[in-house]
Order: sequence, then structure tokens, then C-alpha cells
Amino acid sequence: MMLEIQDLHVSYGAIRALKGVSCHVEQGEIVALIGANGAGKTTTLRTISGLIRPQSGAIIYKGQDITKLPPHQIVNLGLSQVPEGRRVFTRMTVLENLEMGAYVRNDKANIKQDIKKVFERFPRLEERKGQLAGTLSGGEQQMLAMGRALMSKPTLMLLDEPSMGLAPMLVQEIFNIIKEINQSGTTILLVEQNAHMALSIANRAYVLETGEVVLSGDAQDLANDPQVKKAYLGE
Amino acid sequence: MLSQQILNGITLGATYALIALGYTMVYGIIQLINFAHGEIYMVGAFVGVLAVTVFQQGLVASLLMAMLTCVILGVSIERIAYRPLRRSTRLAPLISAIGVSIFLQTLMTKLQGPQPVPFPPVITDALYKIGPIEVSKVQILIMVVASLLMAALTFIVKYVKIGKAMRAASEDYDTAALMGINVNRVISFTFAIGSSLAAAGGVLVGIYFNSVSPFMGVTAGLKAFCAAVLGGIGSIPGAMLGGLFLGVAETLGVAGGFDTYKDAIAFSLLIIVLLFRPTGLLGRPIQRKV
Amino acid sequence: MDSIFSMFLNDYYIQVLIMLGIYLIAALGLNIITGVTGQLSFGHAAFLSIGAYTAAILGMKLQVPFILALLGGGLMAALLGVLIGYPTLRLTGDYLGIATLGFGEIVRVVFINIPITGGALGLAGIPRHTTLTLVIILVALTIFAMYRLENSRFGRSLVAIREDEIAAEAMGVNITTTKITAFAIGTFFAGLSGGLYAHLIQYLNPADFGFIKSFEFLTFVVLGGLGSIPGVILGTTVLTLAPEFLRFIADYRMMVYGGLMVFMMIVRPRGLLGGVKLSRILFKKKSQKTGSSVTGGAN
Amino acid sequence: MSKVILEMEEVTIRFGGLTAVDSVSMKIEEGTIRALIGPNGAGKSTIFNLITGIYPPTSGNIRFRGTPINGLKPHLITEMGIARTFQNIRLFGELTVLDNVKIGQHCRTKTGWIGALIRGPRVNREEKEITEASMEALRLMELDHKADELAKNLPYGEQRRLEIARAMASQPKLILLDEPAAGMNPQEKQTLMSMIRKIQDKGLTIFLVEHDMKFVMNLSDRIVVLDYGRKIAAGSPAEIQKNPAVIAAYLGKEVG
Amino acid sequence: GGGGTENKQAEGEKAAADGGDTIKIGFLGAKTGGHAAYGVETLKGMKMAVEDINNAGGILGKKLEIVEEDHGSKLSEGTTVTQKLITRDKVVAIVGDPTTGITKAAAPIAQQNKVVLISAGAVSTGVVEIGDYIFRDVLVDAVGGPAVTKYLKEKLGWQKVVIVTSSNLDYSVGLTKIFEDAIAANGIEVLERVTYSEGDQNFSAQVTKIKDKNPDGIIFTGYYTEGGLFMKEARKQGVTAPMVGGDGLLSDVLMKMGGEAVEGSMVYCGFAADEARAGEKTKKFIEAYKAGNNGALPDMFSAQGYDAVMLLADAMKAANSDDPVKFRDELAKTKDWSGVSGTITFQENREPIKSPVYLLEVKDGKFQIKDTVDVI
Ligand SMILES: Nc1ncnc2c1ncn2[C@@H]1O[C@H](COP(=O)(O)OP(=O)(O)OP(=O)(O)O)[C@@H](O)[C@H]1O
Ligand SMILES: Nc1ncnc2c1ncn2[C@@H]1O[C@H](COP(=O)(O)OP(=O)(O)OP(=O)(O)O)[C@@H](O)[C@H]1O
Ligand SMILES: CC(C)C[C@H](N)C(=O)O
Ligand SMILES: [Mg+2]
Ligand SMILES: [Mg+2]
Repeated sequence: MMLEIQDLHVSYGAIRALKGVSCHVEQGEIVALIGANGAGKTTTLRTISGLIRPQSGAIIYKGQDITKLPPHQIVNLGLSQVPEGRRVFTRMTVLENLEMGAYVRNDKANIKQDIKKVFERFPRLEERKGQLAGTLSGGEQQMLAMGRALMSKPTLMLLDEPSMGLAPMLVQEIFNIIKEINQSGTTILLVEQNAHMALSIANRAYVLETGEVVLSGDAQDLANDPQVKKAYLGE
Repeated sequence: MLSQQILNGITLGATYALIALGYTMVYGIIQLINFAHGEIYMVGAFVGVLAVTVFQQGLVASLLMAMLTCVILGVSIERIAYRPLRRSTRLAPLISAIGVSIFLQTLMTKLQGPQPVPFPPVITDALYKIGPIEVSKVQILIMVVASLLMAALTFIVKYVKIGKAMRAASEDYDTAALMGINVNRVISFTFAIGSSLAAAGGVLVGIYFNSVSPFMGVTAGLKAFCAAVLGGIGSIPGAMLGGLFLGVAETLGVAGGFDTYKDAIAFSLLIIVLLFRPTGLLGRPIQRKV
Repeated sequence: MDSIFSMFLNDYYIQVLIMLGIYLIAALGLNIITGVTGQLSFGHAAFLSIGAYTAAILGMKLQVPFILALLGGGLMAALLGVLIGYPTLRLTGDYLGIATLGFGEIVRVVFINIPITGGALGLAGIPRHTTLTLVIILVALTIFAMYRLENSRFGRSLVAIREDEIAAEAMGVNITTTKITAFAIGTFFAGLSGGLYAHLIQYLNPADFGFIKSFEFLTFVVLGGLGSIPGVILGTTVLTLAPEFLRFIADYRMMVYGGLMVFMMIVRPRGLLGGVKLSRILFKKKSQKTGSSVTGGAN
Repeated sequence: MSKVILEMEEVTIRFGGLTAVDSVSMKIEEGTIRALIGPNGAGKSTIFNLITGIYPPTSGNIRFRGTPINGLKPHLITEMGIARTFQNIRLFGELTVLDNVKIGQHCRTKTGWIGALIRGPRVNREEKEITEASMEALRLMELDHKADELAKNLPYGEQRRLEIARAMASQPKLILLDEPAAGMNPQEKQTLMSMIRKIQDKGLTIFLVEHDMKFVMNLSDRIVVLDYGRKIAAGSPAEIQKNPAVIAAYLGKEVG
Repeated sequence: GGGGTENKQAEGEKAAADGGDTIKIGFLGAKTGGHAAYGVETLKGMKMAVEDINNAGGILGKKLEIVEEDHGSKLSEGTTVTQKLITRDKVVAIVGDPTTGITKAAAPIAQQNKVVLISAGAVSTGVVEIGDYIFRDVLVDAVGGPAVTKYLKEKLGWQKVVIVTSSNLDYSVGLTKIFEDAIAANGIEVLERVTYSEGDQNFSAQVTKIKDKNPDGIIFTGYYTEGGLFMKEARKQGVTAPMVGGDGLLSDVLMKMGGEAVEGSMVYCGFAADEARAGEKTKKFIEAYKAGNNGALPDMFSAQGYDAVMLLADAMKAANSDDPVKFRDELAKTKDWSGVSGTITFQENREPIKSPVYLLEVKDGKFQIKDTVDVI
């Protein structure tokens, strides 16, 4: 097992965001996490990355308890995240942002190579490579955030709404990319509002509601579940 | 006469620049006006005196001792007084910094008295005549050290990995952490560099002006901070430029008969520059994108 | 009234209380600028000095009645507040702070150099008119005014500017005039406080109004709780009385005071009463869910 | 044909060497829903910024109900009757939901600092009206039950709705919505759509940027397509869906 | 607060009456902050005086006690402290502050409360004018400055000078004014006037400005730290003229800061620890001071602090009362009173006449008496 979350409880002051979430991700899988606004998806990802300390519960990554590790050490274990709302480094250029993505790596030559690959995937970023990331359009920033995460060559990638604000063609492209990197060996935990797309590429999925897992199972099955259809697929 | 005055101004400016570099570094990373910086500079100067008098050290060793002490001091201050406040309002660490600065000032007064002490002669000063201008060895030393430090800093921030990490951390701690950056270490490192610069400044200024006092950090710190802002806070060449600009302007102000308004010159210039370039001479303009 | 006070309190305590009141008025003035509107001012003491000198000179040289002289001091400070505010308030954040600091130092240097203020020799012989009764009344009026300002359409526009200038502008708030109005109000109270100070201390010297004093006011406001009227009152009270209470440790007093500042800030990063609103205390509305953010990025 | 409420004429803006919006012209009729679509970085948000006065155009004219507005300060434009939401949410986080909306009414109310101090009956009346109108706007966006929460504590989708409520409170004639459905699930998008229809029913004109094609196609009367700052197409949803240039640049495939 | 006055007085008398065995004298001065050095010295002198008095049995059958309070060199705190000393500690007299600035701020409070205030250091103008309870036991600049100027012209033959002023220091600005008048009266030419601010460390611009003027001397009206640093820079740039100044320069720190550069600098003041020529009383004082301070010599502030307490004690004895309203009158009558710091007479306006003026010169790193100038 790659990642296992056991009975996670998280609060923001008086607000209880997660009330005992348990789930797991197997090596090589794409696992989708879906749910309404405020269900606790982002909170789950941020807790995994060590940005939020849980009240209780444990996070086991490749057999190691990482619940109490600081975020930078978690990243060093091969676990990277595309955060919600892009969070690019606005006062750094596009190119520098990508370099930051490769911060944990030391293979200079390959880094150059990988930047090229990112530019191939998102030609728009190459056109803008000297521009300050803060002045990019919303979608361009989203591409950059994705590109930056790819630069770290993670073992497990956490994606928080990677398709938000992207043009339809790019949404397609993003999901293709996710599939592709998954095939090349990266395990993926995906949070998406675009449940339709998410379920179509995922192996398994969890449905989160007000801080609790209410449904889980095979992605295909869930996509056909009438309850899910009604609540999350808008059908 | 004028050229001599300009040289006077440049030397004064170089001392401002030395302190301003530290301000700008710390500000650049954690957006904190570290008002205790002037006090670190003051402590550095006293350690320098101590090294020379009590431990009988030469210039280089004293400089290193002062820098090392201040690195420890600066890093501890960050640990104790700023780190717990990292995620609160921007003004909270500012107040904490003022508290630290009051503390250090009174502590130093307690330890060594309110009186200034002279800096013992560690190097034999000599005067060189270049045409109509006279330059002293100490003046040259200050200018050389300031330029070297600036070059070194620029190199670190621009080309060394931790320098880039500093810039990333300065924008967004969480996202920087998500890149694998140890934000605490980066910030400690920033304080270490900033404080060692302040210490070096303290020792050199002590030698040049020949006096060290518990209150020396107050005005010097303020002027240096102005210099940093004038040059564009966060910008390393900006700090240098701002320092020199201020030093020369003040000196020429005195030479031109505005000596009673000397202390207003720096600030008037500052306000005028800010009105035309709201982020200082070399500061990047703020981009508005919504 | 004052004689009643001096039956119960000796003049030392009265002096300390008057001083506290004077600082309260100034701190509440700074609060509307920095706490409510979010505009950093490092030059508050300068406005105090403008009010102090104006009131003193009006009274001594032009025989203006005390209350009118006080008002004159406040208005003069507000006028200069507008004059300096107009060009500088378009600066943001720390740049504004440093510009106001610069302005404060310029004012001090000017006061050292112009003859009417007595220059560096100071202005002596100001009659003592400031009484505890008057200060209590003025503090009450100031609190009342601040409370009303804050809980109004005007007050909301101030907070909007603090929270997001671009959004505030998009809601139709005229940023420039609103900021300047806030600045004028804040500096008016600084000037008023200065006038009271002049007629209490009876001697003015520019050295007394340096940037250190400005930072003192900022400390009152931040440590009390930015934007919170009860917070500012508590912060000012604690920090004004602390040095008096700390007298027993004599020489270590300021050292402890500095340490205390750091300690209090760390223990209550949002200030002693950060987020506490007077209206909520007064009307015991259902308490707000503030849910302090555990994380939340740097920006 | 109804009246034109907003007219753009050859509007251009350059950032350094980059032409973000390149002589774009369009007319929006009163009471309609107009969508602006295009690839990421096409210049859609920039057009919103030009209309609301965040940037002055490098060249060209913008007219609102016949009056030129280019170069005017944002607050004056709001006063004239244009409101907007932001692609990156910009709420007043430390204020309550209700107070956020109250600020929306700033330009429709008068009380200044003097009024606030004296607080006469007129002021009290106005304050009451502000509260009532704000609650009304919150009810419209189904947020009235959260009136006392701090804006920053709302979940994303609700924050987006609050932005719309706040914009509505300024009683605009024209409302600009920048990706209002981003970050919402299909269910929530449905709700939002009906809310936008309700806004239209109140007689407002809506100008909308959105990447969710189902949302756009269902809602808008006419669509303008932008690519690299240029207008590449305009027409009804049906026309746009079939436009090969639009498919190539933006849609990728026909949607429907 | 008009109504409160009677009340206060009543309290004051009560305290004096049943305070019983002690008479309290307040010390107003800095023990921390920029002026701490003066405050500390003043206090030392005061304590020695109190000890001497108490050892001799006290006055009016009571012991003398000092209430010390630190205002940290801050003006507004100075007033609070004054208020506290008077109303809470019920002192009958205050000695201090050693600086003109804070004395001016504290004096109105003492005056209103009818408590005697005697400064042991304020030498500038505008102090005793504040009221009839305000005294000082110093050589005032208005007397010392002109006397020294005359000496410079007549004995040293100075024709042209430059004047250096600390523009934000009340003492310095005041002294400069006195010198300017005296210089004009003596027909000396002022070649250049330059200023600096308190705490400055850099004087290169000012020195460059006077460098080529070739003055006979430099009139320096500021404090010693800056004086030492100024001369250091002057010598570095090749200026050879000596410096002359008032008691602001009187401290060993001058030599510490200036080293070689202040050799030949001159300082005038109302007291110097001149062991060779000192009278019996002064000698005893110097000995006692040295014994208590590891052999260090007393300065003007300690001597004047000592005298201030002695003056008060004598006035109380003469009035046979420790009520300030009464002993104030006796204090004002002081004439040809000889203390450790010299002979003092209070004029009609309470301004002291102290003779002689000591003109000290720095020689071999020490203040040595160059001459004494009589003022009467
Ligand atoms: N910093 C915070 N402070 C207080 N409450 C918060 C904070 N962040 C999130 N919450 C609350 O925690 C709950 C879970 O939020 P979270 O962001 O994890 O939801 P989500 O599933 O990611 O929603 P969305 O789809 O809108 O992104 C919500 O009720 C939210 O309001
Ligand atoms: N202030 C600026 N400085 C430089 N370039 C800018 C600036 N603002 C916008 N741009 C550039 O202009 C282009 C248009 O940006 P805009 O935000 O309008 O795109 P958009 O159409 O809204 O895209 P998205 O759908 O991704 O939000 C982008 O390529 C962006 O990088
Ligand atoms: C400490 C002294 C040098 C002060 C000076 N005598 C004055 O009157 O202010
Ligand atoms: Mg989320
Ligand atoms: Mg956009």
C-alpha cells in the first residue's frame, strides 16, 4: 500500500472539517476524491502534505508514519501536491517557478530536459516563460502549477482541482496528462469538482460529505450509482 | 572641496549601505521591518571592541567573532520573537521587534553603561592623497567590504539554491514547503546572513567613527532602513545605491549650509522618491492583476 | 469635580491618569488609521506635536481660550494630515509607513529650526489647563465618536479598504477620499491629544516627539488589538501603566518592558483583545465564529 | 432590437510588448446574457478589467449607456451601474457575510462620517434600508442563513455566490461575472444557473466569462470568442458550437 | 485644578508634621538612557551629603532621606516622576534634573506645588524664570560664557573662530547664543557656523567645511562624546585649532573618544577637583569621593549634587522648618555660601553667582586647571 489514512480528525478552531476520514491509495492507482464544496477534500490533501496538523488519526506513507513530519520532509519522500487555487510564486518568473518545482532534485541536466517537456505540454507557458507568474491569466497559472508539480518527479501526486479555470481543450489535456504520468509510474490522488472526468480516469473513488467518507469503491461503479449521479454528476 | 565632500558622502553612504543590506535581506524574505537590526549592529560593534581589548585580536578575527556572535543572536531572536508570529498580522512581529530592540538597548546600557566607548585602534590608519582628495585606509576598507558583501549576496540570492528558496519562501510559506523547502531553515539562514552583515557593519563603523554606544543602532538603523527603502526594499543593489545616495545627499546638504536640516534631508528625499517611484529606485513596480 | 478626584487620589495618580487619557485619545486616533483602515502610520507623534505646539501658541501668543486652542490644535493636525496624506496615501503598506515616519522626522526638524516654537530650547511657560475631568470627558467623547464611525456606512468602507483595496474600489468606494478622511480624523485626535499634553506638561521640546513616540502609539494599538476599540483601550492602559508599575525593579524596568512586549505579542498574536468589537460587547450579539485559521498562506 | 447598454470600440491594451486585448469591438444589448469565452490567457479577464476601470485602455473607447467610461476610476464606474465579481475571489475576509454585502451598497447610499457621528433619523433609516436590501441580496443567492459568518470561513462555492450577492447589492444595470461556476460541482452549477436567470429577470444585463460550456451554452443569448486578444467569432450558442475556428482554438470538439 | 491646591498643602503639612523622624528629598534624574551619566553622578554627591548630615545628627532632629527615581532620560516621564516625588512621596525639595531640558519640564510642577527644586546641573537660560521655588547651584552659561570669551580674546589673542552647535540640544543652542553675543561684544570674527545632531558619529562634512578657514579656535557648545569625535575628525583632516566648550564637554569620555585629538582642548565649568588648590571642605569631599569610587575624582555633577543638598539643609536650619514655603525664603537669601563646588550667592532673581570660573585644559589625557577667571 502506498498511502493509508486512518481515522483522520481535523478542526479549524471550532469548525470540524474532517470527522474520521479513512482511505487508502495503492501503488500505481488513480484515486479520486469527490464531494461538494466544503466537504473537506482540500483539508484532507493539506493534512497529508503536513500543512495542517490533525487532532487525531494517522497517515502512513509506504509503511512510514508521516503524520508528524514537516511538509518539506514529506515532499522529499516523493509526495508532491498541486495546491488548490494554484498558488504560483507570483513574483518569480514562469521559468523560476518551474525550477522551484525541482527544488528537491539534484540532477541538473535532467531538470533542463524536464522543463522542456513541460513546455511541450503547455506551449503557452513557453511563450510566457520570462513573465512574472503573478501576471499570468488564471488558466495559465493553473498550467504552471501543474507543470511545477511535475518537475519534482513525485512517486505520489496529490492534485487539488487541477482542471479549475481551464479551457475545455485543456481540461481534456490535463486529464490526458494525469493518465500519462500515472502510466509512467506515478500514483495519483485526485480531488476534482469535475466528477465526471475524474471518475472516468480513476480506478477507485471516495465520496466525501461534510468531513466523512460516505461512499467508496470502484470508480466505474460509483459513476453509475444513482445517488452519485444525482448529487455530483448533475444528471 | 566638493570632490572631498562627495568622498565623505560616499563613505558615510557605504556605512548606511552595510546596515541596509541586512534590512533588505530580512525584509525581502519575511516582509518584516526588523527594527532590532540596528541593535544587532550595535551588539556587533561591542563584540568587536571586546575582541580587540579583552581577547587581543586583530581586525579579521574581531570581525569574525562579532559576526559569529551576531549570527547566534539574530537567529535566536527570530526563533523566540518572530517565528511564533509568522502567520499573524504583519504588524505583530514588528511590535515584537521593537520590544527586542528596547530590550537589547537597555541590556547593553546595563552591561556597559550608557556612555559610548572608543573603538581601540586595530589597524593603523593612513591617508592617501589622490589629487585634491584625501582617502583614508579605513574609508577604502569600508567601501571594499561593502562592495564585496553586496556582490556575494547578489550571487547567493540569484544563483545559489537556497537563495531561490528564500525568494519562494518570501511569497508563500506553505507552497514553498510543498516544493520541499525547509522554510524554517531558510528563514534562519536569512537572519544569519542579515545579522552577520550588521555585525560587520558595526565593527567597521566603529573603527571608522571611533565610537560605539548602546544607542548607536537607533539613528543608524533608521537611516539605513531609509536607504533600503529608497533603493527599493528587497533589492540588494538597491540597498547599496540607496545608502550611497543618502550619504552623499546628507553630506552635500551639510556642505551647502543646510546642516540644521541635515536629518530631514534623508527623509525629504525618501518621500520625494517614493512619490515618483512608489517602490523605490530599484524596486520592482507592484503589478496589479486581478 | 477635580477637587473630588484629588480627595481620593493623590496628584501623582491623577497625573498618570491624565497621561493615560491623553495617550488613549491619540491611540484611538491611530487605530482608525492603522487598525480600521489598515494604513500604516509611523508618524503619529508628529501630529501630536503639531497639535501641541498649535494649541500652546494659540493660547499663549494669541490668548485664544483653552478649549478653542485645543480644537485649533486638532484641526491644524488634521489639516497637515490631509496635506501629507494626499500625496502619500497612494503608497501601499510599509512604503506608506516609512513615508509617514519620514514626515514625522521632518516635522521634528522643522520645529527645531523655526523660531515660533522656541526651537531646540523648547517652548516653556504654557499654562496648565488640562484637568482629569476634561480628559475623562474627551476620552469618553472620543470613544463614542470612534464607535459611531466604525459602525456606519463610512466605517464599513474603511474596513473594506483594509481588507481589499481593489474590491473596495469595485464596490464604489472612493479610495483616495476615504483614506484621507480617515487620516484626517485620526490626526485630528492626535492633535487634540497633543494640545492636552502641552497644557499638562507645560513645556514642549521637539525631542519629545521623535519616531520612538510614534512607535509607542503603534504598539498600544497593535498589542491591544488592531481595529478593536476595547483592545486599544486595554493595550494603551497596560502599556502606559506598565512602566509605572515596573518602577520597583528600577534599572531593569525597560528591559522587562521590552521583554514583556515580545511576550504579550507571542501569547496573543492578534492583540490582547484582537477581533473584539465594542458593539458586540455592548449588545451581546451572538458571538461571531472567528475560527482562527490554522494555516493560511503568507499572503 | 433593444438598447445597447455597453459598447466597446476598437479597444486595445498592451502590457510591455504583449497585446493582451487587440482592437476588440462589441455591443451588448440591455437585458441579455452575453458570454465571453476563449482559451486561457486570451484576454477575457483583461476585458473585464478594462470595463471596470482597473486598467485604462491603451486605445479605443468603452461606452456605458452612451457615456464614455474609459479612463474613469473604478468607483465611478460602479456608481454608474456596472458591478463585477473576480476570477480570484476578493471578499472582505474579516467581515461578516452581511457586512460584505452592505459594502456593496456603498455607492447607492450617502451617509458620510459626519452623518455617522450625528446619526440622525435619516441615517438610521438609511442603515435599516441597507440591512434590508442586503438580506434581500443574500436571499437571492441563498446565503441569508450565513449572514453572521465571517466571509473567509465560507466554502469556495459559497464565496463565489457571496461575490455575486455583493455585486448585486450595488444595484447595477450590468453585472460582469468572471468564471462564476469555477470550483462548483454540477449540482451547484445548476443552482447557480437558475440564480443568474433570476438576476436577468430583474432586468439586469449579464456579461459572463466561463469555461464550462454546458453552463455557457445553456445560459447565454450571444457569445463572443477571444483568442490571443482578438475577437475571432461572435454569434448565438448554436453558431459558436459549430464554428470551426472556435473548435480549433478553444472547444477541441463540438459540445452540446 | 484650582480646588486641589489647598488640599494638597494640607496634606503636605500633615506629612511634614507626622512624618516624624525623616525629611525626604527627591532625586530627579536619569539612571538609564542617554543622560544617565549626569544623573548617576548627581545622585552620588547627594548621597554623600545626606550621609554627612545624618552622621552629624541630622537636621531639626530628623534624618534626611533621598527618594530616588529614574525617568530614563525621557521628558514626559520626567514630569510624571516629579509629580510622584511631590505628591506620593511627599518630598519637601527636589534636586535635579542635571539637564536644562527636563528641569524646564519639571519646574512648573514643583512651582505649582510649592516644593523647592534645585538643579545641580542645568546651566542654560530660562530655568529660574519659571518661578520662585526654582533654584540652581551652578555656574550659569550666561556668566561663564562671556567671561571665557573675554579671556580667549585678551589672554590667548583669538581673533577668529568657528562655532559648532548641536542643533537639537537645548543646552548647546543656548550656549551658542551666549557665545555669539560675547564674541560680537569682544570683536572676534566668526568664520563659519556648523551644526550636527545628538548621537551623530560622522563629522567629516562639517570638518571639511571649516578646514580651510584657519580659525584660531573652535567653539564647541555640545556634549563630550560628539566633541571628542569632532576633534578626532578635525585632526585627521589637518585642522590644528584647539576646541573650547562648556561643561557639556566635561567628562573623561572626551579623552576616551578624542584621544590625542583633544589635547589642548579647553573646558570651563563651575567646579573642578583641583586637589592642589582646593579648600579644606573641598579636599575632604574629594577624599571621601575617591574612597568610595576606587580613586576616581568627583566631577561637577557630584560636587553640585552634594552642595544642593547642603544648601537645602542650611536653609531648613535657618528657617527652623522643613516646610518648603518657609525654607524657600531662607534659601533665596543665600549669600557667599561656601560649598565644595565653590562660593555661591543667589541674586535677586535666584540666579546664582559662582566664582571663579575654572578653565580646564586637556593635558596628557587629563583635565588640568589652566586658569581661573573671576566673574565678579
Ligand atoms: N482556514 C480555514 N479556517 C476555517 N475554516 C476552514 C478553513 N479552511 C476550510 N475551512 C472549512 O473546513 C471545511 C472543509 O473545507 P475544505 O476546503 O477542505 O473543503 P473542500 O472539500 O476542499 O471544498 P471545495 O470544493 O470548496 O474546495 C469547510 O466547512 C470550510 O469552510
Ligand atoms: N499586468 C499584466 N502584465 C503582463 N501581462 C499580463 C498582465 N495582465 C494580463 N497579462 C497577460 O495577458 C493575457 C490575458 O490575460 P487574461 O487574464 O485576460 O486572460 P483570460 O482570458 O482571463 O484567461 P483565463 O481564462 O486563463 O482566466 C495573459 O496572457 C496574461 O499573461
Ligand atoms: C549634562 C550637562 C552637560 C547638561 C548641561 N549642563 C545642561 O544644562 O543641560
Ligand atoms: Mg477544496
Ligand atoms: Mg481570466
